[in-house]
Amino acid sequence: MIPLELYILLASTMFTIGLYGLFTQKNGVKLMMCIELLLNSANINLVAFSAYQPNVNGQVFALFSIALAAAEAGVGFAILIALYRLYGTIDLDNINAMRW
Amino acid sequence: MEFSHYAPLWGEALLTILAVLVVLLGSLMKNSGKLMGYLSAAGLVAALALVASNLTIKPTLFFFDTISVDALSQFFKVVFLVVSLLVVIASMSKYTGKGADEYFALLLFATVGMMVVSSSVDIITLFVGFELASLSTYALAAFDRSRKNLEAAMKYFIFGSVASAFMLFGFSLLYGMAGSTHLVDIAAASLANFGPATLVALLFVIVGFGFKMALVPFHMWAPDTYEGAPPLVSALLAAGSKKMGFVAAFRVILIALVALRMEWYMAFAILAALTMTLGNLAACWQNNVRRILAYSSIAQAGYIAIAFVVVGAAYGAMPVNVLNMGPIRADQLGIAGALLLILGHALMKTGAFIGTALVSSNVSKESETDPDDISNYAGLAKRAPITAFCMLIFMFALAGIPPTAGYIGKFVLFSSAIYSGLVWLAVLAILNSALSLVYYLRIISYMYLKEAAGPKIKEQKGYVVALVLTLLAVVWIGVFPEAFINWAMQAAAVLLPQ
Amino acid sequence: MYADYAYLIVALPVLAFLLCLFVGWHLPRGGGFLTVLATFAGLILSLGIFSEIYPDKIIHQSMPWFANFNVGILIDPLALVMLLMVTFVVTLIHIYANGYMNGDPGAARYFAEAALFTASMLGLIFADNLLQLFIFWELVGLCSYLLIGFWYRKPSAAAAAKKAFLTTRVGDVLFLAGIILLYNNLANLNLALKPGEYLLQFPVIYANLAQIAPDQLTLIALGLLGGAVGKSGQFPLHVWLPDAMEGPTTVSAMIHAATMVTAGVYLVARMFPLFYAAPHGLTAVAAVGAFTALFAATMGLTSFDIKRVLAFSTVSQLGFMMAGLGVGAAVGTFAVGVSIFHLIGHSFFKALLFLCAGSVIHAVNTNDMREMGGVGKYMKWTMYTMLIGSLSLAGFPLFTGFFSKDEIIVIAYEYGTLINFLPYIFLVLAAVLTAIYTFRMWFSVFTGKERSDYGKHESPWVMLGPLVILAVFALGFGYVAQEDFYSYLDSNFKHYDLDFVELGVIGGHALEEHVAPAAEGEPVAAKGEHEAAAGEGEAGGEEGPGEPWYIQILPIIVAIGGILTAMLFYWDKVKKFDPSQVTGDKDPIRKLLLKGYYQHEIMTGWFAETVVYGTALICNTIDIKLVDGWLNWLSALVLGFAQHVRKVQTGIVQNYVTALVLGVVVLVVVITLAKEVGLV
Amino acid sequence: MISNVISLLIAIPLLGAVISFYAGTKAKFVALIASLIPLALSLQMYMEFDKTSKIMQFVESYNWVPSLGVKYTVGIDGIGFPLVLLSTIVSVLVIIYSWGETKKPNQYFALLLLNEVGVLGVFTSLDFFLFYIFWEIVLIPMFFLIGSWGGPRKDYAAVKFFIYTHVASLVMLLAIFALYFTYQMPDGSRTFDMLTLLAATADKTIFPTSMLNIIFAGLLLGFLVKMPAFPFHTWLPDAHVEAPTAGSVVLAALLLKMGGYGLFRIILPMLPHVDKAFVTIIAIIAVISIVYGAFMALAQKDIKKLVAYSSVSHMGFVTLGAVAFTWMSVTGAMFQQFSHGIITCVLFMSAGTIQHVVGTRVIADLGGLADRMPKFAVIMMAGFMASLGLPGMSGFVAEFMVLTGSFATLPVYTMIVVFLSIVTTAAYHLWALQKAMFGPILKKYMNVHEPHAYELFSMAMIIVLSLIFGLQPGLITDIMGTAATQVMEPVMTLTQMGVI
Repeated sequence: MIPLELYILLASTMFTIGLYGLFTQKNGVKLMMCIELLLNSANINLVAFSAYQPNVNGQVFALFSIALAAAEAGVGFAILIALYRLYGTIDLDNINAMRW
Repeated sequence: MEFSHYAPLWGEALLTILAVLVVLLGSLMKNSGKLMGYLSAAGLVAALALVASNLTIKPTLFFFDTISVDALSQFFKVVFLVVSLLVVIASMSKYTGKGADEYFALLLFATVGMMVVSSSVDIITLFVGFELASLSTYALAAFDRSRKNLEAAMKYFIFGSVASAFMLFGFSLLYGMAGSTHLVDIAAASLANFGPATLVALLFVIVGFGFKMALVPFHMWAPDTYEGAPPLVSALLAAGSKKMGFVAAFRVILIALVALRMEWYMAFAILAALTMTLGNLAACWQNNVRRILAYSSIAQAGYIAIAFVVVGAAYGAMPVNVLNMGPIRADQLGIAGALLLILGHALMKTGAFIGTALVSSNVSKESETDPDDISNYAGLAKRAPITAFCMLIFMFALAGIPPTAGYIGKFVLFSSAIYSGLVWLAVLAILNSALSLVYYLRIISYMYLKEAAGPKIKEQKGYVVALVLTLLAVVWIGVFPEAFINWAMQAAAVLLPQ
Repeated sequence: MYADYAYLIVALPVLAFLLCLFVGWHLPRGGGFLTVLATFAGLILSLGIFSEIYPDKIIHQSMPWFANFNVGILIDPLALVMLLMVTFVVTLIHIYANGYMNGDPGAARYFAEAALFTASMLGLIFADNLLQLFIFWELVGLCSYLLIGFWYRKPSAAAAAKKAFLTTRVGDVLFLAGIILLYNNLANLNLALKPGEYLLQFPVIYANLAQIAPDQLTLIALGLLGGAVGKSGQFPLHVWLPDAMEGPTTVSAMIHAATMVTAGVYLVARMFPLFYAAPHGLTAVAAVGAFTALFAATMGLTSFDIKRVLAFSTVSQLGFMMAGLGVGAAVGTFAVGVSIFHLIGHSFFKALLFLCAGSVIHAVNTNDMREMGGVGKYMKWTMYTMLIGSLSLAGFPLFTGFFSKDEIIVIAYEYGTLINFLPYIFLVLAAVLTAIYTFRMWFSVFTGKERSDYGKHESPWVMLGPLVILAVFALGFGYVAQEDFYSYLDSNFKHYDLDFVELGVIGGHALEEHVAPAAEGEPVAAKGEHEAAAGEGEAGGEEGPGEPWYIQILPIIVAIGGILTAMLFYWDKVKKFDPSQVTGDKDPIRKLLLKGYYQHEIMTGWFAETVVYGTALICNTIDIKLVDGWLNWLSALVLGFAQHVRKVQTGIVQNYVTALVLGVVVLVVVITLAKEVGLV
Repeated sequence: MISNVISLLIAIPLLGAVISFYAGTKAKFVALIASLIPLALSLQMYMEFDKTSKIMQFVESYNWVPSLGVKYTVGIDGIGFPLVLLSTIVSVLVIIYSWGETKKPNQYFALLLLNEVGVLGVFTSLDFFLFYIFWEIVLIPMFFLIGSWGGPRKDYAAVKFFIYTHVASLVMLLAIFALYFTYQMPDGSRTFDMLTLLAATADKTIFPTSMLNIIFAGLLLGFLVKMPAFPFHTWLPDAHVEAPTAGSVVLAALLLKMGGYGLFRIILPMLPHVDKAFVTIIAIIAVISIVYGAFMALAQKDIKKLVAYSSVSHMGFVTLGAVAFTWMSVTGAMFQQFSHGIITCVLFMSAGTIQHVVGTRVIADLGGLADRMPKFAVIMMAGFMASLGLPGMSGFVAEFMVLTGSFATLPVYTMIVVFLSIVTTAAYHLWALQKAMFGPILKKYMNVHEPHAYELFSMAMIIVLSLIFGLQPGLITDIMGTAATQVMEPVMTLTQMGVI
């Protein structure tokens, strides 16, 4: 069976990719996707761990977090749409009226 | 397992039901804003009563030991409920028309989320509650859909999601290490086998909570959001969800990650020092009052974070008789101080933000200047005497001038720092609170020493009631701290191995 | 029974002061009569006391004040004669002032201040402890400030007042230092004081002098001398005296004749035992006195302002008195009698002279002698009374001044034979000059032709009356009173528990090895007589010193010679020389004298305005730049830093996330490093 | 004998403040009454006060925050009582002096009364917690007095005053913590009780010298800044120059005394147990303050600033006398507190009167005012004379006692003071007096007139007081003498005194 390290490696890679995306991307939607990457990397961890544990808490946890991620995406997109309505763009670099 | 067994949780239950009810009713009946307001206010009062009914309850566990009702949770629940109540009261004179139901419902959900966090001893429930609170507040931050609102909400959302993602990742590592999601098990495991993964987990968790607590450098969202969100929501964020971060951090870091004491001692020493200094420095130059308050609450978070350092430093110190109530340790004193400051700060900040809400709501819509600009506060003493006076007291309280809640909190907290030998930190904190006077006095002198900048302001009932209540609470705690200190002590005891 | 009311001597003038101050405005002549009455009552009381305690009793009353100080009244011969003199002369001056100040809008204020002045002086005289003496001493200073600045609208007057106060204050500082030293020295003795005894009481001081370390005694003596120098306008603190002429002439009369300036001499006389016991104490006194006597006389020669001439003569005469006390090193307490006798006599004829001058000025409306001349034709009374005064001042035989000054010169000679001749030489020269400038003044005022047209009338009787009375005393007092006076005052210190021989040993006046340092260049020949003199040191003068005849008559020659010289220069009838032949205007010495040895330039111009005020300005700069500066600098630094800190908040959310991650990284690094180093 | 008299003393002005805040234009009457009652009370206390006993009198003690060992304990002895008297007297006179205040009179008088509350609290509280609260409360009314009635640079001055002194008191607070946590009551509990803690500092086993030094330094800083002593004095001139007259008076007459009070109550009992170097340090600070203050005053152009620096100089005598630590010097220093408190009032009032009668305070622009306002001139001159230490006025007695007493232990410093400060002091007083009052009246001032009767009255009252205490110092020095002997002895706790 696949050793745990590989899962963790995968998860960490995903996490890193997500972070990289967060640093580099301007587009709101892409940022949302990066965030999803982060969350799901965590989910992979959870599931993988729980596979090596007697209990299933990890998978339960993963289910919860998936649901929450969905809700979060909902809220996020709502905000982005509203933004788009007002600003006509979702390029987040231009949205920095409040600073310093 | 009969119904009354869950009595300690009726508060949460009530609010959840109420929230749903509010949404339903709101969608059924037109312009029911006022009613919703009264409903949620009543619900909060009831919940407060329920929580208060067993204030210093012995720790009792529910739902497969994932929820623990104890003095600590009750303390924070009271804080959250009081804050929400004040916000609701204030909101009742602002959100009356369409959409009010959603507003109040979200507010109630957020409250429930915080309450859940405050009493969860299992990382799953903790995460769920955390997200519940966050999601509702994301929505609230955008509620008025003005440009600023949306920018604020956007930043808050992105930063928050990232942070919670970090936290989740950290949790996953913890689970992997411990094989359990119960904090106690995690504590045991981390004491047993201690790997670098645990350190990563710790830091990721700190990121998650630090985001809520707005510790530098996880604070970046806070100024923008507090400035941009609807003022009353800012109140909720600064006073409520920020404190949620603290309670979560207390439970997870102090209990679960006790093995990494030295690490988080280091981490929080740095974070606390950074936070209070940068917060105060940045606040000096702001012209937007809400931004000033935002930075000030960042600084306050820095003070509160001292508690972690104190605990780390005084960990395992032999029980010595610090106070005249049985053997109590410096770390307990520290946490108690933090709790007092949390309570005080929750009140002061709620009050202050409600005050800004009142002022900005009276700035004519077509005026070019930013409604929260400090110039709108010139001569407030004449234009809105009650508000000005309350704000005055809140400013002095935040600056830690006796006899106010803010003073008592700082008093106990800093004294604990001295007691556990962290003189450098105490000195830094004190220099900071001196520095903070620069901007507090600036606001005060605008309100009281400048000539009036505009016509008299109409002080709506809701705002005034909320302000005065807060004022009374702040002063009351300052003058008769005894009860609160004892309470905080008991709450703190929960976190520490007896 | 008079003794029980002694306090009234001070209380009544104070009352008069209050009355004049508050209701004087509504009274005729500003209520001057109140002041006169108060002082006169003082005179009566003093006479009564005199009749009670003469010749061999003293009065001592005392009550506790605060901490361990007391207030009290001590009337011994020394104080008594002073009381009599002051009350008498001041009464006359006040009477005169009623005429002189008539019609001045500030008359009430004048009499109030004058009354307070009198009160302070009297209080100073019969104080029974040094602190009380100092307090009244200061009050005298205050009153002189008020009176000199009486015409405060005149900037020069205001300035003169300030100068007087500050200059005397310099002396007072030394005085205070002396008191502090003395107090602490006495306190360190841990004396067992009887109830009613206090450390600073004169009897206590006298009784315990011997136990104080000699060097301490010298310091104390110098301190007290400093005070005396300040008040009595001795060199170098005499600068305020000539300026003090800004006040009304009556004020000058009071300050110069009866009250203020004599305080210094009185202090030295009062503390004579201490000076006697202090090594070099009296030497210093003698040096200061003798030098001042000559120094001031030279300035008196050249001044054209009639009042300034008198002022300088006062300084010079005070120099005589000081020297008289100073030479007490040789003749013991006898010197006190001599010097105080001169003080009394001087107060008579100097008051007389001032009042005459006032009378002249009153008529002529100028102080400048160059604009007078021939005044005698119109002011017979003034002329002749002033002549008496001048003769007395010049020391013409059988006038008061002759007896007193002559005696000082004689004992100065005695001092010379034993210790050092310098004082004697200085004093003799001073005597010559005194005679010259006195008659220079008299001649150029009353004789010759009128050099300007001025009010030609005699002064009213209310002014002349006092002149006549004073003239009588200036004429006769010395001849009548000398012997009794000496013996009476010589008995002064017998009332206290004192042993002058012992003190002399401490002070080094009795034995050669002690004398040697005290007497620079002492003639070897004198050694023989030395023990003798030291032996009779205590009871110096009873049977009169036995000097050779030429010493005895030298003063007479000096006086008459001086007067003749003045005649030849200034009396048109017998004029032989013209002053300008002797010294041209270009003459540097003349210039130096006219400029008063550039005292003003040095003291005020250089010291006060440059050194002191300069220091102040430097302090000010330091305060602004440094003491306060670092604060502003710090705040600027912090706030400037804050400016940069807030720039971190770029407003772009991605950067925020970056910051977050960076934060994590930093934490990881720091913590791991810390663990490596073993910090945690 | 009224029970709880001290609490009444503190409560009545507080009540008065609230009432007069709502009394509108009637405020001044309220304020006058609310300040007269405490005066009456304190005089009553003076009658009942036992001048010879060394124990705390009129003590009240209630539990306040038992869990922290905080008590509401107030009481007075010879150290505190004269200052209580001073506060009540000065408050009344200040209120009378500012009778004509027209700008927001209700707030003005309310703040004055609040000030009285604060200082009375400081002078009477025997519990560090309480003490600190009052200590801080005082800042607030003064901040507003300066800030809203002040001159052109009022904002700067107010903020500087607030922050500067606040930092100092925070340092003091840290030191208090250290005391608090180091000492345990016999039953293991902690206490903020002032006398108990001070008594404990004598115990080397509890407070090793090394530690006590630090605590001592912290407390000392707090007090020296309030005094203020060189080099912490720079907040004072700014505050004074900008503050309204009444503000300056209260500031100089009462607030500065808090620092001195701290010296006597807290510093001196610890002095014997700390490093001896402190004596030298404090003495040097004192001497510099005296001399430097005098020279600074000499350099000032603004008469009010001159007076401000004279305060620095005069308060230096308090420090000197205190640190010299002989019976006479300490008594003298206490008396200097009292007398300076009285005298400085008339100085600042004169400056204020000149300001609003003539319109400028720049000495160079003044001249010949005595011509137009003789009564005022007399009073002002009397005040200045009192301030330069003229015998017969209270100032002389105080300074004489300080100098005479200090010489025993600090001869050199004392002599430096004597020689450098006395003449300088006289110089700047007389110089200002001459420039402002004497000489020919300037054209532009031909139509100035005497100030209002109430101003003259309050100033005259002060002169009278200064005379009374100058001629009969025993009235108050007896009390202080007892206090001084008591300061020399080890501290007695309230329980040892048998008061509670």
